[in-house]
Amino acid sequence: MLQFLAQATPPETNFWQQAPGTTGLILGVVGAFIIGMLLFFGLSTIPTQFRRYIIVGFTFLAGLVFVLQYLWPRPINADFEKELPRNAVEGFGAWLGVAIDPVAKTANILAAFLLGLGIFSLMRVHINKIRRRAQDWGFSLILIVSSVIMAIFGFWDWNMRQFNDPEALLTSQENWKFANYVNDALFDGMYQQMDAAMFSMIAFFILSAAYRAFRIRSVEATVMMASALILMLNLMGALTFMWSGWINGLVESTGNQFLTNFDLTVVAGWLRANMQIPAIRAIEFGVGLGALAMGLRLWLGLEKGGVSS
Amino acid sequence: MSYLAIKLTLAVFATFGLYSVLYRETRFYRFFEHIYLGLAAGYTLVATWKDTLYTEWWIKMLGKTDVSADGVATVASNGFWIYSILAPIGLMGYMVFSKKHNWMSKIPIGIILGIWSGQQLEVWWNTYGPQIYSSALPVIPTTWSFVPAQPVAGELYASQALTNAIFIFTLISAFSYFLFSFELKGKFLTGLNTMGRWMLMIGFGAIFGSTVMARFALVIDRMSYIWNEWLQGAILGGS
Amino acid sequence: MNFLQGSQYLDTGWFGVFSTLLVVFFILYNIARAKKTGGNLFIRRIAGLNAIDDAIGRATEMGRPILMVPGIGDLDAVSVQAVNIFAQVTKTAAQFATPIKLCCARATVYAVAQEVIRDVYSQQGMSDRYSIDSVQYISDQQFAFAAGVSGIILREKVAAAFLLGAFYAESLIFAETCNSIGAIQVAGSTQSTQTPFFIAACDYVLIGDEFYAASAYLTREPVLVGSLLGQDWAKILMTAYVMLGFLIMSAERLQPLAVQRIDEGGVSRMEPYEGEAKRKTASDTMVHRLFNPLITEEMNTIEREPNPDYEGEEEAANAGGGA
Amino acid sequence: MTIWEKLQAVDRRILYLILAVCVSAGLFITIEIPTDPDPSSRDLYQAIMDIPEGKTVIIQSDWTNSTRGESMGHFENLLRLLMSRNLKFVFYSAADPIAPQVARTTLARIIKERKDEGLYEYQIGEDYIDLGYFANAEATNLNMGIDLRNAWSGKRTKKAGAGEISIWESPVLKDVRKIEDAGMMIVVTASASIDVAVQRLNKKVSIGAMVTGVVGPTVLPFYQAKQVNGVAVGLKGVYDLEYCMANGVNLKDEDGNIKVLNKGGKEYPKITEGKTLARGSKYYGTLHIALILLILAVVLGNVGMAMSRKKPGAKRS
Repeated sequence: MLQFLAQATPPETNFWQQAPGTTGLILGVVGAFIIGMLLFFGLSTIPTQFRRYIIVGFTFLAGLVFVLQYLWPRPINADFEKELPRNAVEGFGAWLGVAIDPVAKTANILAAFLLGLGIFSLMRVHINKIRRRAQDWGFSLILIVSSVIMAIFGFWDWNMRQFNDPEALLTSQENWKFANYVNDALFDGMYQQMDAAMFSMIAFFILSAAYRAFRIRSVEATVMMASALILMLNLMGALTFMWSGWINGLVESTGNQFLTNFDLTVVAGWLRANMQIPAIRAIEFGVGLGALAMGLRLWLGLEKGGVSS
Repeated sequence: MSYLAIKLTLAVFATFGLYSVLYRETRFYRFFEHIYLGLAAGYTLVATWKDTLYTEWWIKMLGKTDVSADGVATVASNGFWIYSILAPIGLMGYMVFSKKHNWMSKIPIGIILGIWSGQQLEVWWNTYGPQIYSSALPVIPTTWSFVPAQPVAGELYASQALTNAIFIFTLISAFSYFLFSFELKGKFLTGLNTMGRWMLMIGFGAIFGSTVMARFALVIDRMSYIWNEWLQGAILGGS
Repeated sequence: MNFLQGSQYLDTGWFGVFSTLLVVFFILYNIARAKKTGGNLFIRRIAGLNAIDDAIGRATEMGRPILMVPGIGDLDAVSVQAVNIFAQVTKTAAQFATPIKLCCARATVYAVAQEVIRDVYSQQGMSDRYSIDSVQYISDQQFAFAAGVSGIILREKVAAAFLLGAFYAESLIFAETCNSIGAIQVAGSTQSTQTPFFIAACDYVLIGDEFYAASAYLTREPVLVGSLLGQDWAKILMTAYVMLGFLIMSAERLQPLAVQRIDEGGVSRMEPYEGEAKRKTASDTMVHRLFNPLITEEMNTIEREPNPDYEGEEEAANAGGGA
Repeated sequence: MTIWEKLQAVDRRILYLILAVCVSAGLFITIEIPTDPDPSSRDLYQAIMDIPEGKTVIIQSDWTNSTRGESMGHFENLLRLLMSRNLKFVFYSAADPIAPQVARTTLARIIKERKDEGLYEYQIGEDYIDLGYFANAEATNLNMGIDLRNAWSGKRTKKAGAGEISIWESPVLKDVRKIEDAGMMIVVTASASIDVAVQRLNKKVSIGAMVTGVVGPTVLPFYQAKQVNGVAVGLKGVYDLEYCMANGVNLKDEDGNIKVLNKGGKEYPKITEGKTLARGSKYYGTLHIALILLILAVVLGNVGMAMSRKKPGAKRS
């Protein structure tokens, strides 16, 4: 049992971990797939009143591993690769330590499988537009064509690099073939740059939003504007430098050390450390509890609406 | 024109295409928007296969054999065959479009949410425990002077104590704003709540102020890309 | 308990586990209590949520669609919560036959949303008003998603926008684009760094965990209301920790240093201090020990049998076995 | 409409145009700007300078082209700093599959830059290792804390003259068994991946952060709670670090002035080989222009509001 989900370092194998290409492994893969399909069809016959329990059961089991991992006593600084556990408690703790990884990755793998659902939805919307010759159907066509081209050249490029390039020649541009050029032009030349363009557009929006919102209308708007202005002034290194030169001059001429506290960097740092940090912390405390409570409700199947209705 | 110049030119056109929405939503923008969405969809497919499904699932399931330059094959990792059960479970998600069996899509969803939920217990204290501790600041000064140039370890100076007190006040007053199920009555509590909102606003202003830099950095970099890398480097540079 | 000897709650010490379990108890206990009483508890006014009906009303008058975006986070509590709130919005919108658009950035969230929205329409007995395209997947990629949603906002001229969930940098793109066509916005991000942008550009903003309180506020379901009360208890607990912490810390820092904490090479010990008289520093206090448990030398060295299967460097194994 | 009312309602597109023109113009003016580095950036410089000789540094590089403006400057500075100290490093990404490629391109550029300056050329497998991308930051960082060898098991690296070898045989990682053996872990990120690293690893290894201005505020609580030993935030952080590299900390220049002061702290040398003032210096001046424009816009809006309110019977908006 304890070998389940655990790593067997090759050439060693165990029941759960078989060497690549062996009959044992292929039987396992096919067998597990068939079991999965049986589960699939078996579940589709389940009567309505039991469905909820099945969903809640799956959710609970998936979360249980992590809860146990946190609550199970684990010895400090033990290295169970080199040492044997002294007793069953340690043994189980050691198993949890290695089992956590494959279970955690399951979430990613399942989410990746579900991606097709999204792509299907996207394609459906646009293919329908083209079929109905709806307004702007030409743009839908552009979308579909560009996604297909990107996918083809993306896979082509990946395939060349992954399987047909043992010496990694393709890392330098001199050895590129047609597919690599197209992939690079589409991905690095277009896609990534459009990403950066869209992101940088926020700078324009920040200007118009600040212009509109930062007016002295209420106490709240005013204090927000004031603290934003102080922080923005502090971003200007040239200004902070001149300011601190002036403050230092004052300190020298008056001999009052307290004045150094009015250095712009000091004021901005103080504002951040004693206003921004605790304010964020207060929000995060609340949000953290919200997430914990929601997590508990989801894990135990207590959420009525949404997922486990 | 070199390949680099072509690539940069494409990039600059795409940038202008998206920027045009700042003026108005036109067919020019729509054209680039749909290319962008298409490329993103195609790329997501490729990336999901090569970065998640292939490396985290396919290779883990079937194992990996390395062949060295002189043709000796060694097993790099074993095949973990049980992972193949994930394919049918993933398939259940697609039942969302079925009128009769749509409930089955909740099984993979439930597993993903279960895994997320299970981690929250540990995450909670690991994140907030140290933050609670670092909020437990001393407020009673040990000496009534300002912080000297060479502070003595263990001494708490008056100005630092005052700052600590302000920190704690900000934290608690802002936190009191998030009490939902208690009716705050009386001058002190409602006052605390109002102060809490003001403190939050000061904090938000500070976040706004410090984020501005990040946003401007991006637009500066984009302009540098257009003028320095494309115009100066690729077009006028004559490469 | 001999078999537990030397076994420790690793990083956190007992205090962390105790506090976590206490909070879990608060939440579960209050849920149980609220289930009994029916959840008739006070919840303070949340302005952003009262605006939902106005926003839907406006969209209905103008005959334009309502936009809902659950952020770009992966499928987790935030996305589920956002979809739960949107279910409430959709319920009202369905009654007025106002068209909705729910744009998702994750296929997993899309699956949940599709399921929930269809349920809402069928529970209202208005399955004919439901269109499978009301819920759309746009893109997994953050800014492609932003570009796509901006396009939808501008082309469909949405009258009301609900931006609730995990928003990151794209928050301002949505908010300003909506503002430019005069759409009414109700927004909230669990990312505290994005809240200021929503405040600057949107009409109504949910701050912090007002977002989590929303479904309890809107539905008054006993489980949610109970959980909210439990969270409030936990907030009081955290406030108490901070208050006690700073009081005890203040008192302790006045005391002279007698026993000093020394952290070296991953282990710590308390050692009598016999130098020049000085006061305790933060790390010598009891409060510090509570949050940063002492991991002593003996906890750290436990003799175990070497693993016969271990095939690492032999030297290391030998050295370990000989020690 | 009076002029004051107009000032309150300038068309957003005019603002956008002014910003684009000003920023473009700013890029063609280069001046060196004196500054006061933030304590958090200075602490990061000090922490990196304090890494013992011969220790390996772990870099988690979680940025892509979309935050090039800030993160590329951070990453370039980090590489120049580590290379000038001859420290070996591994890098990987746990946030974005594209991130390793961007890091690789930048690294290749810095190696070439140093080669052109006649400095030591870093070699893959010998001085650094490229681990690529790990899906699921949560699990990756958790496993790195529990068992580094297991978390990175099966990873191989190219090495000149030796073909592909296991990463554990390379000089970079041969003395690293668990994460505690690393000199420091530095997360260059544009996302919340730093939160995960801190939650999972801060008790085991000294963590430094180089983050964008947006992520900055969320990291500062970690810095204040000493869970992170130094943070360079945004473009100012890029320039701060360049400034520290060029001037040292508490170090007197020829005129006896200390440009970067850390009251009561140790003296840290400046970097004498390779570039110090680079991308950060170029962008920082332009930032000043953009900020002045923003502040001006806010001030004009308020002046307009105040003046039109004074007029009796003026409409309020």
